[in-house]
Amino acid sequence: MTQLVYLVPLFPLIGFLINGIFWRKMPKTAGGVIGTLTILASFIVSLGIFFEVKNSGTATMVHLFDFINSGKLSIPFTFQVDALSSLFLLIITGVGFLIHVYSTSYMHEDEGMVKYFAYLNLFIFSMLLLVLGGNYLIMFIGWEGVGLCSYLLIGFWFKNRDYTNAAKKAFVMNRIGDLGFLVGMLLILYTYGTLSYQDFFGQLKGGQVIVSTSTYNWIAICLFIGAMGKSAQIPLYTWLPDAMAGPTPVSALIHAATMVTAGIYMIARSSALYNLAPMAQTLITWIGLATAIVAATIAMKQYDIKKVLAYSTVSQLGFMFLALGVGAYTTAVFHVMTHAFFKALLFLGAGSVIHAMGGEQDLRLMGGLGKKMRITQITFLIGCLAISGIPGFSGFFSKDEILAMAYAHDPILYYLGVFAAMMTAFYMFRLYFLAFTGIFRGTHDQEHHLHESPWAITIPLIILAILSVVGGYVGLPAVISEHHALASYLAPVVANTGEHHMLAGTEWMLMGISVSVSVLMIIVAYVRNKKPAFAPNTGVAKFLENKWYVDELYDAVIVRPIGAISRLLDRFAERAGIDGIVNGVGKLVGWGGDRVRLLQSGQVGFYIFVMVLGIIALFTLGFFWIR
Amino acid sequence: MKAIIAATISGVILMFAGILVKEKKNAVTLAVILLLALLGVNIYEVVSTPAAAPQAFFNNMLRIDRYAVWFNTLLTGCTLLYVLLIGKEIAKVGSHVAEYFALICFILCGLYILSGYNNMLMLFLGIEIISIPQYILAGSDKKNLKSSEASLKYFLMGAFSTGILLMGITLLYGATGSFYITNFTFLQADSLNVLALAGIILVMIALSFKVSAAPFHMWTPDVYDGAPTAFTAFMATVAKAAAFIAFLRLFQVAFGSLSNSWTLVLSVITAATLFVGNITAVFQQSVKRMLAYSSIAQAGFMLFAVISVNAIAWQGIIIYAVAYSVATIGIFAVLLKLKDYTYDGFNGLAQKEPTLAFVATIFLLSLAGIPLTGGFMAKYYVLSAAMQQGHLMWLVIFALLMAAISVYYYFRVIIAMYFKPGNPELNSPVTQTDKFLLILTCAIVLLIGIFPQLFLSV
Amino acid sequence: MYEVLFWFLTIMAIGCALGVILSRNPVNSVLFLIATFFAISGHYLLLNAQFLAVVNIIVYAGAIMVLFLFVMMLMNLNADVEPQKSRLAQLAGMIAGGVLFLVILAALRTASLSVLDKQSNDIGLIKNLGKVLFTQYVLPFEISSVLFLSAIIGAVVISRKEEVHSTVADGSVNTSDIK
Amino acid sequence: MILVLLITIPLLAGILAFAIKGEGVKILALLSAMATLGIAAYVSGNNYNASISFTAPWIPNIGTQFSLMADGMSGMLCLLTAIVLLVVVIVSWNKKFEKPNSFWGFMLLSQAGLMGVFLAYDALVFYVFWELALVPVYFLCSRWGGEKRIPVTFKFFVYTFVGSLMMLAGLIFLSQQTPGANSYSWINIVHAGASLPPATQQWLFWLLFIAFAIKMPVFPFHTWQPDTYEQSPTPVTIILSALMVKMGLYAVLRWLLPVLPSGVAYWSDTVIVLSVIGIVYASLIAIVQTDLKRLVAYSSIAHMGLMCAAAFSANNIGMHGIMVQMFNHGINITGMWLMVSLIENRWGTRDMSKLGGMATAAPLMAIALVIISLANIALPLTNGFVGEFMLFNGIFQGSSQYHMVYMIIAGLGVILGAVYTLNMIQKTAYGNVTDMVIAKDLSMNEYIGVAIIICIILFLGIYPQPLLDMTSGMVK
Amino acid sequence: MPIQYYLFLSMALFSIGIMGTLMRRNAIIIFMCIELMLNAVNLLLVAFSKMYVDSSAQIFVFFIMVVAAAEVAVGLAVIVMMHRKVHSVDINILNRLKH
Repeated sequence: MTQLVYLVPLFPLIGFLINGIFWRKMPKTAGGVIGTLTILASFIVSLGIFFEVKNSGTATMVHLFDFINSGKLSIPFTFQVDALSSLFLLIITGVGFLIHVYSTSYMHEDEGMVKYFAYLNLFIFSMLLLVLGGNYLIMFIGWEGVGLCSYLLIGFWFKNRDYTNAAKKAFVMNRIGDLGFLVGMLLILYTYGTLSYQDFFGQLKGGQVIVSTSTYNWIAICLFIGAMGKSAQIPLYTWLPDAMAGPTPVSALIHAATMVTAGIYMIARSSALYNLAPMAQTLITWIGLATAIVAATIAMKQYDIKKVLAYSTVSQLGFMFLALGVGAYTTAVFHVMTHAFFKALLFLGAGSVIHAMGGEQDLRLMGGLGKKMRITQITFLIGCLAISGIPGFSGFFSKDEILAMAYAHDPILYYLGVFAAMMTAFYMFRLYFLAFTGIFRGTHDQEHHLHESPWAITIPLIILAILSVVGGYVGLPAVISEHHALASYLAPVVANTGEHHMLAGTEWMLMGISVSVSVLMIIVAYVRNKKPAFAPNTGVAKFLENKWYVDELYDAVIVRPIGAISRLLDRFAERAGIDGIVNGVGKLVGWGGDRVRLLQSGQVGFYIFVMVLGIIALFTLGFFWIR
Repeated sequence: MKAIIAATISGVILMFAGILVKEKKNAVTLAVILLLALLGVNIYEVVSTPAAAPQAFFNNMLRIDRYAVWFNTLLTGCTLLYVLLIGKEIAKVGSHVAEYFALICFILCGLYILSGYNNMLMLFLGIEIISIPQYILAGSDKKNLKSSEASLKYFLMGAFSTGILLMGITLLYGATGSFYITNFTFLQADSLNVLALAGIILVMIALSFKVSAAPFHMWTPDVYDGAPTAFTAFMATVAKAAAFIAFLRLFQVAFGSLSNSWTLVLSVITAATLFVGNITAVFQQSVKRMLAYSSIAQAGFMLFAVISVNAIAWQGIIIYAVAYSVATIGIFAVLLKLKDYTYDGFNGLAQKEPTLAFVATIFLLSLAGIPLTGGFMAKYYVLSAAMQQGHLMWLVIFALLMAAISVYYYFRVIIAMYFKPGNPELNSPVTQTDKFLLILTCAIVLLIGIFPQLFLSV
Repeated sequence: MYEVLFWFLTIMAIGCALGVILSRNPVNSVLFLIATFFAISGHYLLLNAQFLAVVNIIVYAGAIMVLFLFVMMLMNLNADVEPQKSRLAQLAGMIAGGVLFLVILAALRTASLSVLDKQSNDIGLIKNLGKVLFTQYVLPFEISSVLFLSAIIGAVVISRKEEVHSTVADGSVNTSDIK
Repeated sequence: MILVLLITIPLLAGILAFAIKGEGVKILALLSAMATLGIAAYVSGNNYNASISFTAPWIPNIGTQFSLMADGMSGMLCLLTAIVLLVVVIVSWNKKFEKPNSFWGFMLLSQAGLMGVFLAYDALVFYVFWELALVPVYFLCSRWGGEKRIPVTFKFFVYTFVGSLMMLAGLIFLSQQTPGANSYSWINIVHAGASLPPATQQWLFWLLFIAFAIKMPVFPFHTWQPDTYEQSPTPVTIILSALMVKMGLYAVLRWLLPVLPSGVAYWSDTVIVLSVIGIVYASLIAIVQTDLKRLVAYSSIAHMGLMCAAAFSANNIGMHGIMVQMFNHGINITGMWLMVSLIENRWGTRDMSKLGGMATAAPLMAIALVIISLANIALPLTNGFVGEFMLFNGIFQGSSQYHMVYMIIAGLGVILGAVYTLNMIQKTAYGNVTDMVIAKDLSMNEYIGVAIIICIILFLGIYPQPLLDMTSGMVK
Repeated sequence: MPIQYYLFLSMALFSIGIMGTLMRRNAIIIFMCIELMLNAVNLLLVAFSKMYVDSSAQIFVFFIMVVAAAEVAVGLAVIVMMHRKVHSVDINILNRLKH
């Protein structure tokens, strides 16, 4: 089965090609069905692979063809199937399939539906390349590929200038990160002469190449810059909230469940490297934590339902990086998985809401939707509980594990993490209460149209809701079960480092603290949003609503100066400067010609005079200069 | 030697024909026939001259080798081409058509002397033989004041330069006691007599005047501009080539071993020539005057052959003289078809007379030195000769920059012809014969550019 | 005697030459030039070039200068005052000529040349010269005929009046508006 | 002999074209282009490990022979030339040029010149073709170009001509250092140049390099380019930017790096710094351009800068990358120009502020534009990526002390490239439809042309190995 | 008598001739000054002839005279032609050809 791994990306590719080539002529439904079925097929294959890997536990290399072969540089197009990639395959195809199903309904009204599915399939294909690649370059291909798809999907409604701006921003920010990734890759190539995971990690472990820690750090940091872009970490996170311009399922798939976790995947994949790079790890830890907190604060004051979720995603990604930073790789992957479930759920739920609201996304104009949309409400609530880390839901297990690992690393991290988690609970439930409870605040027309979404939307919601609950049980905390199913599954590839065996009591206490603050915040959220009043925000709240003014800051510090410099260069350096010099030489020749011409006065006496002067000069030269 | 006699006889025949032949057309025909005969004699000389050593004539007054007769042959060919292309226009200059051709034959005679002289007296006579007819030709359009002015200017300055030349020759004689250039080779480079050095410099200056090198070039634009266009074409080409071969011969054969003492002086002359010629040509409004300046610029390139004392220089001057002459004669032939000699006069020629525009383009490309035209090979040879000297790289680079400037004024004509609208007035209709001859000329230009060795086969 | 003659002739030559260039009247210039030629002929005699001395008188002073004088009279140029160059131009010309003289002098100052012996020889006699001219120099002698032919043609071409009377061609302005 | 055909077919077809009246000349051009492509494909396909050469005597007394050689690099560039010309012919099929016979005649002549440049194995032959490629292009630009064409193309001509002349001086000098001072053969030039003392190589370097730098163009020598591209008719712009700039790079690889090793080593840092500055500089300027042609022109400068930097990094992978990228950039930039010309044709303007809505009005065009643009910014799985990756790798592993810094600054071009390219897509393809002159999607011939480009982009993006194999022999 | 004397005399005459060409406006006088230059040359040649006891220099002088005569013929013809048109032999009016 693992040898058939190429089928996994192949199906979406076929789907993409069919939809992409015939997008103008194909009926919408057919496009949706083809798109969905191909992902289903991939999912089935992925399942097979997953279980085979689970049984064998070994990594398999599937060599497809030579991609780049130049002298010492040999980069084959190879897939590596092991526990990590197979798990991600499952998440991607699984969640992806559900979102495809959801989309068949959600996008049905849109004229570009076939195109949409083509993009979606292409995205799945790229994402699969990313996780399947047997070396960094293949990963990079997928890495940029998902960036492209993200760009295309964010700008899906291309007539809207803001949307296309958002798409552009996403792409460019990703590219900044990609440059870091590229430099990282080149550093690896430079140092080790290979990009293949096996060779690279083998050499890292074997220590054939003696390098200093700073080299490790540099490689790790460069790769991490790539992850910053893709996984929306400070300072490259601002694209993600803007990316909500795309259709909601896209947000669910790309900007919550899969693409943004690519950074986590990559670092988890490179755990062998990061273990050797303490400085990079510290950096990751703090950046992750900062992201988690900053994004959470912003999320608390957003009114756009998708923006809240977007910042929540950023914040959760911050958690994952916190985990990576403290060496808890499997924990991070664990959180990726649970987060994929509940965040997809939340986004799809939000999509359902938006669908019902006729495109309205402002929380201030919602309220009381639960009455009309029971399934959506319940599944959404499950999602909220999961993300808030309420025991029994998947988020609890993964997040708690992160916090525990952080505590083990440094208690400060733990407290700050709990602070972020606390805010998570608050903003999620603020969202929930604002949208689903209370009275409807929208227009009468909208109220009239409120309805539960069709089955194609609700079924994925239900499935994801179930997963959001049970998903956590693959990684029970140590105090409950010694057998961490996920950790043991991933063990051949990646394992947590620095396992500090905590006392059971301590662990219980940590859980207790985090759960209780979350519950407390839910209550606070309920109280504050029971009868919401939307006065304009002031002070800190306004600061938060305006996202710390980071966009404005970037605009002032980076975007505008670059524009200004470009304009200056264009006008002065280019036209007046360099071209001016070139043209000036031409003009000088012309001017000189005009002057020298005047010597030709027409007076033969003057001509003879010049001749005599010439004779004198040449005589002087010939006699007194040479001799 | 036979060529000198033949040229003289041709001249005399034409001179008398001036009295006998009344029809202008017949004079042209006679001139063509005589030039063909002259060409035949030259070719016979090429065949009969042994390749190895030069033949001495009349107590070593002349030493004619295969190279010299080949040079003569090619330039006689150019003259023939010139008469074929421009003969009709020569006939329009004035009433003494046959006499003009006689003068042309005498100039050829001077050329033959200058390519083979071995005595300074012969040099002096040769220079005078090519100069005096030129004074006359320049002033031959008596209806035109400019022509007379050109003639007088040329004459005064020419006579002045003759004085300089003679003083140079005298000083050289004072240093060596001989007029034979082969005897000058006994001059020692390390202990060079000041008289000899002064003589060399003065002769160099006089010859620079004849080849219109700066700062002794100032007659050139005025004379070439003022002279009847039909004769400018000849003066700027074959007559100038004759002065060049004299220059080259003297400085290679006689002073080659002394090159250290005069290279710098000549380099300065060369640089100045290139600079003045090119930069002044840029701002001209009249194509004819531009061509006059361009001939100065081209002379700058030909001086490279004189500076470089090596075998390539000999080849360079031959190829340069021929390529430059053919292209210049061609462009003058086109110019003569037009009423208006300004750049604007060329506007839209490509639409009206595509053949004329096309051949003019090829000629101009050749003058600019674009590959596959003769001009490129010519520049190539002289530059590579100079580079073989080793220490003249700066001059070569300077020359190349100037060559780039030359593109400016040559291409202005092309731009006018092809890219500007207009309806140029023609002097006379372009006949099939004209077209054929022009295309033939064009083919020669390309042939020189592609297979230069055909012109160097001796 | 020789020295006295030499210095006399030298001073005469230079003085008359200066007279040529300094006298205002063109006719005076011609006369000064003829005097210069006589002085030079005198030098020829001192240098045993008897034939040349004679030829110089006949050809130069006799034929050529008479031709000049003739032309000048023809043109009615015997006016006392003819247009002069500006003082500046004259000064510049003077300085340029002077500098040239000094430069050449400085250059040739070190020329190592023998002293002429006063012994007279007969190479300058017409017999010797004739021999050399018609043996060694026969070719130039013949070739110079070409020069004369050219000059003849020149005289014909240039001096003979055109049949068609002067029309304004090539944009040139009519001659009458030139002073 | 087959190499001679590569030159003579377009040459003769070009000359013949002048004699044909009317639009029928396109058929001749098409036939010639196809025939050339066939031969070029055969030559380059044949060249995996061997090279073909042809030698005929030319001018023996100056030591030059009409000597041609096609190894992987030459074959590849000939193939590129043939492909590009074919695409140009196909896409311009319905375009009416004034005096079509001269237009296509000059196009074919320039192709002949380019083929000659890429095949020449003798320095003088190389120089001759170098100029020969230029002259028809000059006529094309000046005759069929935009409003300011005459001064602009004239500047272009003189500018490149100055460089060429410097190169000529350098080549003559080199040939005089060969045994017997009498050979222009590549191998002799290389031996002669490499054995020169370093000091000589150092000044000689500039004589040769300036010509190539102007052609590529490298940073301070580039100002002819945007103007010329802007003013030229698009088929000519394609020839210029897809092929003629490659002449510069090709010349660096063939006639500079092996010839003057010490000179190159001495100046490589300078050149890399210039190139790297050029990348950032051109990219920044591209951001503020509103004219599509100028934008693409600056993007081309940035791309060539990258290749140039890699060329001087003295690294095999980088070299191999250049080979790949020369081809790919040729294809991509052809695609870009095609799109620009199609846009201009449909909207009647190249001003981006007046464009928009292509994705609605002409979706096929929009797709093509997006794909080609993405290839232009080297997205993985398009052909641009492999080359650029190898180039970056080459610069990164370069021999210079600051190799990493160079690479990182050059890498900024990747980001800035994304900015201006996406700007362009946004302004042309997205948004609402603005006034169109002709509201029509791709016509059949345009479709074929664009499809060829896109197929190559994708094929070589996914499977670049054929291209790598073709040129692997070049990397020593 | 040192030959330098003749050299210097000749040079002086030569320079005076040059000065004359520079200082005068009358074409005929300029021409005469050129003749003066030629005579300076002739004088020097004759002096050298004596020094080397070689008659060829004297032959040369002879030829110079011959050529000078021919030149005078042409030159005066040109001047006369000019005079016929502009009624002047002033070289300053020769200025239609310039720049």
